[in-house]
Amino acid sequence: MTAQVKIVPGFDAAKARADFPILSRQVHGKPLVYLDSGASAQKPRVVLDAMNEFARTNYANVHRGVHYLSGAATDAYEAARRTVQKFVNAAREDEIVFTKGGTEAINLVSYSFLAPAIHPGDEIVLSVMEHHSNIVPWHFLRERQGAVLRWVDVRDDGSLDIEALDAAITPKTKLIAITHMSNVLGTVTPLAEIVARAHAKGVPVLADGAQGAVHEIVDVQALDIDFYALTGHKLYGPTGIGALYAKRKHLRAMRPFNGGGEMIREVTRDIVTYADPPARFEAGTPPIIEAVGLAAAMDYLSGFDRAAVRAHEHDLYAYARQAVGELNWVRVIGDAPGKGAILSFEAEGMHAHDVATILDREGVAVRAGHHCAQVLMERFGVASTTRASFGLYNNRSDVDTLLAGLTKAREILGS
Amino acid sequence: MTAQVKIVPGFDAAKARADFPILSRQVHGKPLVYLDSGASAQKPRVVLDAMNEFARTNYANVHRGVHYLSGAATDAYEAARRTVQKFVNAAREDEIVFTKGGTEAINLVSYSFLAPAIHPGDEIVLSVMEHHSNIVPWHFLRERQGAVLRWVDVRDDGSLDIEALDAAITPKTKLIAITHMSNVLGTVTPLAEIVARAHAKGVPVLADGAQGAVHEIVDVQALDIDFYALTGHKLYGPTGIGALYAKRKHLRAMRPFNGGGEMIREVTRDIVTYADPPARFEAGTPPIIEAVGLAAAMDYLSGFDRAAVRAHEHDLYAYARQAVGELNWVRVIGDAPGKGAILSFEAEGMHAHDVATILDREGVAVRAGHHCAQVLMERFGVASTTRASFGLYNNRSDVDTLLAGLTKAREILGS
Amino acid sequence: MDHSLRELYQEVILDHSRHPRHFGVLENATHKAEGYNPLCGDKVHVMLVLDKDGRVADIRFTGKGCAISQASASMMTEMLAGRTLAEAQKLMDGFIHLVKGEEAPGLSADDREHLDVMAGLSEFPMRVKCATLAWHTFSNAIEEGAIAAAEGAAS
Amino acid sequence: MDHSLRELYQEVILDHSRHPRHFGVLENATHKAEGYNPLCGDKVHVMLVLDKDGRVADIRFTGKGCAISQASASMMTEMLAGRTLAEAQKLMDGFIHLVKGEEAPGLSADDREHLDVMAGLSEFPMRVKCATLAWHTFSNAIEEGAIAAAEGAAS
Ligand SMILES: Cc1ncc(COP(=O)(O)O)c(C=O)c1O
Ligand SMILES: Cc1ncc(COP(=O)(O)O)c(C=O)c1O
Repeated sequence: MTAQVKIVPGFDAAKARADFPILSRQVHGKPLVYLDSGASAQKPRVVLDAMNEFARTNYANVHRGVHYLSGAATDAYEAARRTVQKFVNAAREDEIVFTKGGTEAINLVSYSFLAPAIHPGDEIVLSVMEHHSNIVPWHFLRERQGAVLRWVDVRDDGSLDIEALDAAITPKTKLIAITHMSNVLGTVTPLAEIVARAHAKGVPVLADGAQGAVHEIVDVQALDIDFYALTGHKLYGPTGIGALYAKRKHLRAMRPFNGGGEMIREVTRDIVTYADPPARFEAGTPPIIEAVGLAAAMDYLSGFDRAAVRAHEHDLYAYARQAVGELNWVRVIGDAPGKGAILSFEAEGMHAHDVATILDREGVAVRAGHHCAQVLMERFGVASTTRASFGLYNNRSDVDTLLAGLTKAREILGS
Repeated sequence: MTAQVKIVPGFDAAKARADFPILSRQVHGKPLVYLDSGASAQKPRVVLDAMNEFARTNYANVHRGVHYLSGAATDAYEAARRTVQKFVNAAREDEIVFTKGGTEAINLVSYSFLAPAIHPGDEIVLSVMEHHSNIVPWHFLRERQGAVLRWVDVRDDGSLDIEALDAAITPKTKLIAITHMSNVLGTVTPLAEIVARAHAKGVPVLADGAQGAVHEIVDVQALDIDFYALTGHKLYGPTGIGALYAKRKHLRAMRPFNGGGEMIREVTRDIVTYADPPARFEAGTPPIIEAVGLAAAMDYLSGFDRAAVRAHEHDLYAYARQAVGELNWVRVIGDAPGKGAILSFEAEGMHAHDVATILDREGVAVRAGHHCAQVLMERFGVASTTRASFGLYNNRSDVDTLLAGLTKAREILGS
Repeated sequence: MDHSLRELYQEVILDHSRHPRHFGVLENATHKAEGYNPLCGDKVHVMLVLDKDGRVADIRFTGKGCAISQASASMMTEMLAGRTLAEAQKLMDGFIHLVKGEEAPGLSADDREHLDVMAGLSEFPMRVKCATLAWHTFSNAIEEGAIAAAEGAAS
Repeated sequence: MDHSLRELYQEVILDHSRHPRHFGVLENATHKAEGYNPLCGDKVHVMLVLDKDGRVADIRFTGKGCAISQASASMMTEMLAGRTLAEAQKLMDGFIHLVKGEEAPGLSADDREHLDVMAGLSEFPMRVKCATLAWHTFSNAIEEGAIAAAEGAAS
């Protein structure tokens, strides 16, 4: 996990695809066409092997012993932290807190940063395209402490209305919590501009990078962002791990979230004092093997020319978007300029679940539903959509199979 | 993970040892002698293989799609929940909540069950032998809401003073939080009796089963216990996963902990309603691959005659205890009747860290420090101890190496 | 073409889903409930009139959902009308067994024939919840959905 | 017998740890700090008098810890006494390099010879923190541990 990453220019998608064992399997007798990476990405062999190898040779608990394996495991765990640091270009490794996932990373900010500062009437600015994981933690502060949620709309093409966002900031605004990339629309938000406008008014910004960290190159220093949450399982890494980047000044001022081993300085019957960040926020035995896996995933991804990966994914999206655009019975939701490779749509007279079931029989895995974004569904007046989301391993043949499946759905479900 | 478990009577320790790949490695040129299972246990091949196999063939996000892999992953995840249910003999599968570990399981009870009910002056009863993970969450309630911690002492042999516990319960007691097995002393607490006495006074009981679930057979229905927390990584399972058993009536009344996807019923701009348990407490993508690994670990452990495993571990402990007892420069801490296989001691004139370093050079992994139990250290007037903790894979030769190492430490560090 | 898909989306099912029977609001309902599938966002409202003899005198539903859930709700209302609660319960048990691909000994030959179009669901375990949503909602309406007599008609 | 262990636990180290120099409380300290290693529970207090010229006029420590941390604290106090802060900083940098097994170009030949008994630590990365605890505490005492003039003596 400390390997020097060498970047190969361009992107050989066929070669990358071969790195993913699951992609050679069949489903219902058809080759698997996995277009559900937005829900969770598949794992390359190097990630699974890194975890397996670590567990078989160097495993022990971390930060707890003076014996050899304890040292080896601690080194691997802390090296993984530096890998995350580099991945988001944080200034310091102690600005990276490991969490169980993207959701917990956001909850950590809610419980430890914002909750102690919220008074009734204080405001939190959100966009309507947030994932529930970047909504519900703020609803908690509304329910429990009287915070007010201020919603920023998206335009009809799914792009963020930055002027509306600016206008939503008031002297009572305590935080802007916004996605880096929408898991439904694919919209990529202009984080640098959002941060600039927010900071001009003294408001900190949290970005939900669950999708963004996978498809965009993140530079938290260039963005000057306060908090950036990401998750392993969408990043071709394991489940059970994510990370929060937070500015050191915030982390140092934040109170603990979970209490337990490792996050304390001293515990007596009467008092407890807390360790410095990041330990303060990593109570209990952390996801050690998963941290090793996440680092392997980030190394894997960083080993590619990421602009070329993005171009590849975007090519697939554009190819699919074009073809679907020619079907007059399909309504695409989300056409923001510069968006990521996620295609959400409604098909006339066909419910997303039925479409997905028919596609599944063709081996095509897509998602159907509200995608944990009910506020956005309401905004577009739909109960659910069908979503095809692309990963680096997809190819044009995957898109062709998807399109053939859609035609078949139309045949079966009629018009 | 749904395999029918067949139990073989007796316990073939040598055969079991061969299941653990790491145990054949060397450390500093010496065969590894792993006596740190109390901090974290090593993983058998079946656990690593189950996770690997699942990730390579059936992985997808759970509860989110109608496609084949999503169904396969959801089935595996829910089957894992039933494996945990069976492992602790819960009445219903929805009484099992997956968490990131033992620490989070306890924090979940603190945040979701107790915090909303605490008024200044309300009391929480703890024993002095608790792990920080079963202390700090309650200190939070003291710091933030004015709860009072009532400490129950242990006797000089490390056994729990049940009369003192009984006496500590007052009309203001809101919870008894107690370990099932001490990670330092090895003391096993009489949970059934504790629960009976607590319930007689209307007080619920939480057991910290991080150690207990590994070495004792847990039957939450027979115990009639309210909450039982356990963790995967000590149970020969993966990191990043644990579980909370809680009575259904408690879970149904508890408010959510983390907010995010999967734990909601409906989210709008203005309101949020929550899913039923256990989903309500599993915000975001859960540790899916880890749940599969935990189930494999439980199946592995349940495949043994567990009384025979316990007897094997206890034999090793007794053998070591006897030998160490003959050294007049060693003071053992923790001699409670019926205790588990954990040996903690102080060696005259030698600091635990120095002892552990010397043992490490002999290939022996032990832990030195306060073991996340500073309150207990204070009780016994020590800053740290050396701890050898036994797992099912240890043998008498491990103990012999430990003893030889101790003699060597005495030689090097003098008296 | 995939046989099991054709089984699932038979003409009868599609017809029910496109032209649901008993669709609409029942003004004089004695019982009602809302069913919700949080995973897909589908919703169904079931309203019914339970008469003095404990018979489903009238029943309607509204809601949005996939073909399976709409067809299932439509067929349910058709079949439940006129039954006693005990008969309804038996029908529901049978239906749930059937869509899971299990034996359904409690079903009458007539009911079985009627429900046979739903048997294809057993090949689609991910969709069973869609099919049972309306039935569970009916059950909730009976158990917890009584409407205060002032509002309701009979009972 | 393991050579690196013998290197680590040399007679000089054991002697310092059993009979620490400058052990005890300094009543007229101008600066003090507490160091704590949360992983093992070891604690060290460092107290010192900084004179008008910015020299460490006197220095003592108390605390409990392993042989390495005690010996390191003892040797540190011996070596720091009489130095200016700049000299102290240089010594500390050199020491930290040395125990990590890195080049320590800033050390004088004399200091290097003195500290050489600690060089064996580079084989024991898990124990480096034990050796540096006292030094970091000294550094904290200088940076944040000034005692109000009323209490202190000089400065
Ligand atoms: C007794 C006890 N309780 C709680 C814990 C914490 O569990 P986890 O490491 O899963 O957070 C541990 C282990 O560290 C323990 O030994
Ligand atoms: C935009 C967005 N935010 C947050 C999350 C939640 O992250 P996790 O699944 O790691 O809890 C997801 C994925 O589910 C997501 O797509």
